[in-house]
Amino acid sequence: MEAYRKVIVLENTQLTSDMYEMKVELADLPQPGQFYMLRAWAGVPYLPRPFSVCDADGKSLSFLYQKTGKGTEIMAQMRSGDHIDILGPLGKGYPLKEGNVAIIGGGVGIAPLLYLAKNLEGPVDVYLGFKQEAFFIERFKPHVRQIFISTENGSWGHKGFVTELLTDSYDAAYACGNMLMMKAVKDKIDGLLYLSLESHMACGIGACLGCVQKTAQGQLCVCKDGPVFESREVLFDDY
Amino acid sequence: MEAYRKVIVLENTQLTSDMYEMKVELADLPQPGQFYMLRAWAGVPYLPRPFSVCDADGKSLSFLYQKTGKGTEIMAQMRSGDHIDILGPLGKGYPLKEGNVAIIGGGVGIAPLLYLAKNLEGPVDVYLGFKQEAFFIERFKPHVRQIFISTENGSWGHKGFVTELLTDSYDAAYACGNMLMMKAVKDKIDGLLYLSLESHMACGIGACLGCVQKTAQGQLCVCKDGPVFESREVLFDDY
Amino acid sequence: MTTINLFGKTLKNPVIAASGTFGFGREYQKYMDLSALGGISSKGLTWDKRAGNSGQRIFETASGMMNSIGLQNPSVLGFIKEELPFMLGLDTYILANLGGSTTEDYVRGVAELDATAVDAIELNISCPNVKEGGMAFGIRCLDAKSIVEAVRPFTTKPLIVKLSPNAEDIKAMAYTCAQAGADGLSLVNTFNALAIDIMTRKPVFHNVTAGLSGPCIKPIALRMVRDVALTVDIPIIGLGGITCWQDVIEFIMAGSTAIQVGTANFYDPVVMKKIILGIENFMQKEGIKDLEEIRGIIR
Amino acid sequence: MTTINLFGKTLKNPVIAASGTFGFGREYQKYMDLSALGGISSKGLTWDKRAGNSGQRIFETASGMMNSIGLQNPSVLGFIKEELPFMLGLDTYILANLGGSTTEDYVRGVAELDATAVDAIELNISCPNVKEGGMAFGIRCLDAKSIVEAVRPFTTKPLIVKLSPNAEDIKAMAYTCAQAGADGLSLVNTFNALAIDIMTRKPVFHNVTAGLSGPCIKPIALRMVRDVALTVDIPIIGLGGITCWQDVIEFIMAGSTAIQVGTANFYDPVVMKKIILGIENFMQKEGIKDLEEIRGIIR
Ligand SMILES: Cc1cc2nc3c(=O)[nH]c(=O)nc-3n(C[C@H](O)[C@H](O)[C@H](O)COP(=O)(O)OP(=O)(O)OC[C@H]3O[C@@H](n4cnc5c(N)ncnc54)[C@H](O)[C@@H]3O)c2cc1C
Ligand SMILES: Cc1cc2nc3c(=O)[nH]c(=O)nc-3n(C[C@H](O)[C@H](O)[C@H](O)COP(=O)(O)OP(=O)(O)OC[C@H]3O[C@@H](n4cnc5c(N)ncnc54)[C@H](O)[C@@H]3O)c2cc1C
Ligand SMILES: Cc1cc2nc3c(=O)[nH]c(=O)nc-3n(C[C@H](O)[C@H](O)[C@H](O)COP(=O)(O)O)c2cc1C
Ligand SMILES: Cc1cc2nc3c(=O)[nH]c(=O)nc-3n(C[C@H](O)[C@H](O)[C@H](O)COP(=O)(O)O)c2cc1C
Ligand code: FES
Ligand code: FES
Repeated sequence: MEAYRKVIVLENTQLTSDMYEMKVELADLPQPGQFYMLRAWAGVPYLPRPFSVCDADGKSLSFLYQKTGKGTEIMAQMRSGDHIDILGPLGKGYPLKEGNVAIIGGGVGIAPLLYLAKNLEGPVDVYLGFKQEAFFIERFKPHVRQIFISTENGSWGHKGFVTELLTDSYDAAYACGNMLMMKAVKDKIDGLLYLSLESHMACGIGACLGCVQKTAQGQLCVCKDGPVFESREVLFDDY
Repeated sequence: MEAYRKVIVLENTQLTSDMYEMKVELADLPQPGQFYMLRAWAGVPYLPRPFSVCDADGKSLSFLYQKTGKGTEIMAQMRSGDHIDILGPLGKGYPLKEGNVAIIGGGVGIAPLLYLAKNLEGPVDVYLGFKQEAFFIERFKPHVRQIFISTENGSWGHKGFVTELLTDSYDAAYACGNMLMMKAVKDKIDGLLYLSLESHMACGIGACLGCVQKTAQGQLCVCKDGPVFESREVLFDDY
Repeated sequence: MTTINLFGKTLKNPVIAASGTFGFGREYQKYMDLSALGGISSKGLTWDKRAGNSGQRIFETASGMMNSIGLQNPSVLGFIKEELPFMLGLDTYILANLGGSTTEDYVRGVAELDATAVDAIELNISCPNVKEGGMAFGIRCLDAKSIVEAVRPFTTKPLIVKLSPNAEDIKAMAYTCAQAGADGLSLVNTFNALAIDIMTRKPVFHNVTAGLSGPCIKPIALRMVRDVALTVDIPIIGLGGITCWQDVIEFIMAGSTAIQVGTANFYDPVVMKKIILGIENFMQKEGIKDLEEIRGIIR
Repeated sequence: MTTINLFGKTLKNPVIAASGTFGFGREYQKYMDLSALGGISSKGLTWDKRAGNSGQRIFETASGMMNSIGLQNPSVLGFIKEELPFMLGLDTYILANLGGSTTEDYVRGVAELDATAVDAIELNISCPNVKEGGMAFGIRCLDAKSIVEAVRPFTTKPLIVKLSPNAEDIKAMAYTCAQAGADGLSLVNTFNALAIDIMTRKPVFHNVTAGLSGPCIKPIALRMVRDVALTVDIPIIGLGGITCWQDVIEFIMAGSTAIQVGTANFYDPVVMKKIILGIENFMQKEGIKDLEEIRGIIR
């Protein structure tokens, strides 16, 4: 029977003004794109929070996270040796395709993409878009053919959105970021494209129906039926 | 203007199965018997918790505490380098009397008594009553004439209550413990006796009227008018 | 012995999964032996299949959460066909939770469910009454009375009415429902609440208000359970913010025969397993042979 | 400019200390400049001096607390003699919070307070009506109406009625009080709640139930403030679980002219100072010149 597991924090490193990477001791080898529910509290916040697998090596698991609210603030204060409760791996990850592949990530949306890049066979091009501070670029280098970077303020790479650099010349593409960016990617890529969606979650396991996404097949749970969906399935009418 | 101060935990040591001592960096020199409101949380628990000054040396302050509920459980998990919010010193401490003095403490009620013993001039006899596990005895030795110990199970010292060892032969006496023990002390000591009372507190500063104690002078706030009261003032009718 | 008697049936323990927080049980199979539960209340059903509400559906508050799921469900008939067989395969007490916006829908739903093997029907009267301007059936006694009286002839199964804490007078509401033919009452449903996104200057939820649940509501829910227990003689299923066995004992002492666990399942999918164990240990330590010994001892 | 206009007077900001959580201000002098506050509502006063309730008075809950202080206070006349001079020495808006168990006590209290320099009278109608079997005046509209109409002739000062969230129908209650002559409404008071000590098998409080306050109630309080703001045209002072400036903005967007901070003062005695600063910053960043621009924008 599965349950929340108490794991030890090995490292918790600040990468930029608000981005952190937390490494925990855990021997799982999840699929790229899957996520875990994390909980380092028992009151305020109350509910666990979903985080994508950013890296895994069979001994430890990494999460890349942005400090945006109460939960991630508590996480940012954790030190090695602290404990955190974790449920997963959850959801359906990215199907691994062969051939020329593009990976497109925006801001914290790059979280699941490093582990994806590591697991893909074919030549991988990575498109990373940031607001101001770029990060994690060195980590991608060993696993990819080319890296395209943009920042909104032009401090690194192309000034503007990373989708402006993207070409529709791949056998498959994978994206993760906010809904507006995903929509822009979808508009550019006609072929096979997988999107990792976000939603406000309570349970993470398909029980609360809080995280539903309108799709061609009706309302699906981002947590159980996703978070990865084929782009043609996703209806963007709320955006 | 006063306010909660964020202080660093220097040490947090487990003394028995449920007793801990936390040392924080703080240059205060409070009166013996005064207390602080402590807070290492912001949701559940919500309210701060009162703890007596157990020791102070002008550079650091110690609290002796028993793990009994949610707040003290969180405190017990803290490590050196962590931060805790602290308000105080609060309340009125023990008046320091000269001459032969007795100090009587029960269980965690010995918390304010070490710092009191250190600050008293005259020969001090200490009476410490425990349930099963005795603790802190070595810490008293340098500062007192004699130590009387009892445990309810007889594992150390007299088997029974420490009040059974107490004689009414002192110029002044000081007690801290649960209400039943304080009542027993009061029944034994006819002379000058100071009791440190407990009560459920919300504010710690005299605003909520949650901590009142019936006294000869009417309802007084344990936090503002106490926690130390002359035994003749205290009306024990709720017990 | 944690067993309890509910409407003549024996439940292994008083712990029932609350409607809408446990789906139809399937999702929790990985996390616990569902047959160890006292019972399961199904996701709220309506006569017609519903897609639920648009926009954000979940929002967290201090020690609680707000939800605006909007009764997304496969319809009564869809439930009977797709979900009920699985639930009936479990060795636990099954409640079918039924909502509706018109009297006709409630009546049709009850009639269909009566023909199934569910153990009891839990009538959720917190749904807006579309014919009467959208105020929920569970606010005013007369509205609740009309629904309970309307459905009562259509089932011989235990009929549990799930009360809303937004009722004008929870005692009068309980009394009215009992008089109108309810065999039992469950309370509380979620509290009507509001959250505002100050940056967009809009309510967080498309529907403006949403339902508050979780530990934050427990002290109020517990008070209401006692109020109701002192008012009616039929069995009460207490709920609202239960997260641990201590909470369960409080609800039983306040007068509940059984209890339900809702939001806490999201915090920890195995929380009910832990709660059941905790109740067992408590009973042993306190020498309680039957929970009836402590039920309602807070007068 | 955080200033607001309340009944024709200018308050420095909308932040008022809630009754019963701030004494008569004295205790907080050490922690902040009291004149920086928008206002202070006095500890609840009654005609006769009261010793308050016996037994435990404070109990903590998930993100909240229950209290059973029982209106311990020095009486209206004691207040006027011993406490009011200090409060009037502050440069802030002073509300005298008045409770009572009989109509006569309310009338006498209002008449005495009218003769003082307090800025407004805040009528606490959550007290039990001893003549009518102990149900609080604030539950049913007719009871509230009778009190408000009875006291109205005895003062020309702004009369604020403080509503109980336990009211049967908060909108009807607000409407009734406005019709009966209230110049403003404050809401909410504490929620009636229960806590049980499972080891002693007794309620935690001698009075069995007690009042719940703190962050846990905020989503419900906020919903009620909007409900009331959409019902009446008189100024509303919103409160219930406010702990930070974001909460204040929510309450203003829901329709409050001013707000009160209660339980949060116990968490942090300087919380209102921080809140005022936060409001200032928010207004600057968002280019808000007057809080009226955002008041009640959540319809
Ligand atoms: C499948 C999935 C995978 C995710 N992976 C990552 C990841 O790898 N790294 C990362 O930094 N974040 C990830 N997120 C988002 C992350 O869950 C939220 O940032 C986090 O819950 C915020 O918690 P908080 O308590 O700090 O913020 P809160 O105080 O709860 O809210 C702060 C802000 O975050 C938003 N938010 C809250 N919860 C969610 C949520 N579940 N989804 C989206 N937005 C939310 C709120 O609307 C608000 O704007 C993922 C979300 C999902 C659904
Ligand atoms: C002036 C004063 C000085 C104190 N000094 C010390 C000290 O030096 N060391 C120490 O260990 N404890 C001390 N206490 C008691 C301490 O405040 C409580 O043990 C603590 O608040 C429990 O918090 P909790 O969250 O762990 O427990 P909770 O979960 O809040 O409750 C656990 C148990 O503690 C009891 N309790 C809770 N709050 C109080 C309170 N304010 N007073 C008494 N009992 C309470 C509850 O009734 C319950 O039985 C003092 C109390 C006062 C009033
Ligand atoms: C996400 C969610 C969905 C819910 N759906 C239903 C429902 O369909 N029918 C119903 O009667 N109650 C529903 N409820 C209410 C719960 O069954 C329960 O009454 C309420 O949440 C209070 O209990 P709790 O605090 O333990 O969660 C729902 C609650 C939540 C949180
Ligand atoms: C300890 C305490 C004492 C209170 N005393 C009074 C009172 O005398 N009169 C009154 O109208 N409200 C009283 N209240 C209610 C508060 O003024 C306020 O309405 C309520 O606590 C909700 O706000 P909060 O969540 O910010 O505390 C009291 C609240 C507390 C916690
Ligand atoms: S988060 Fe509960 S169904 Fe997806
Ligand atoms: S704790 Fe608030 S008055 Fe003493």
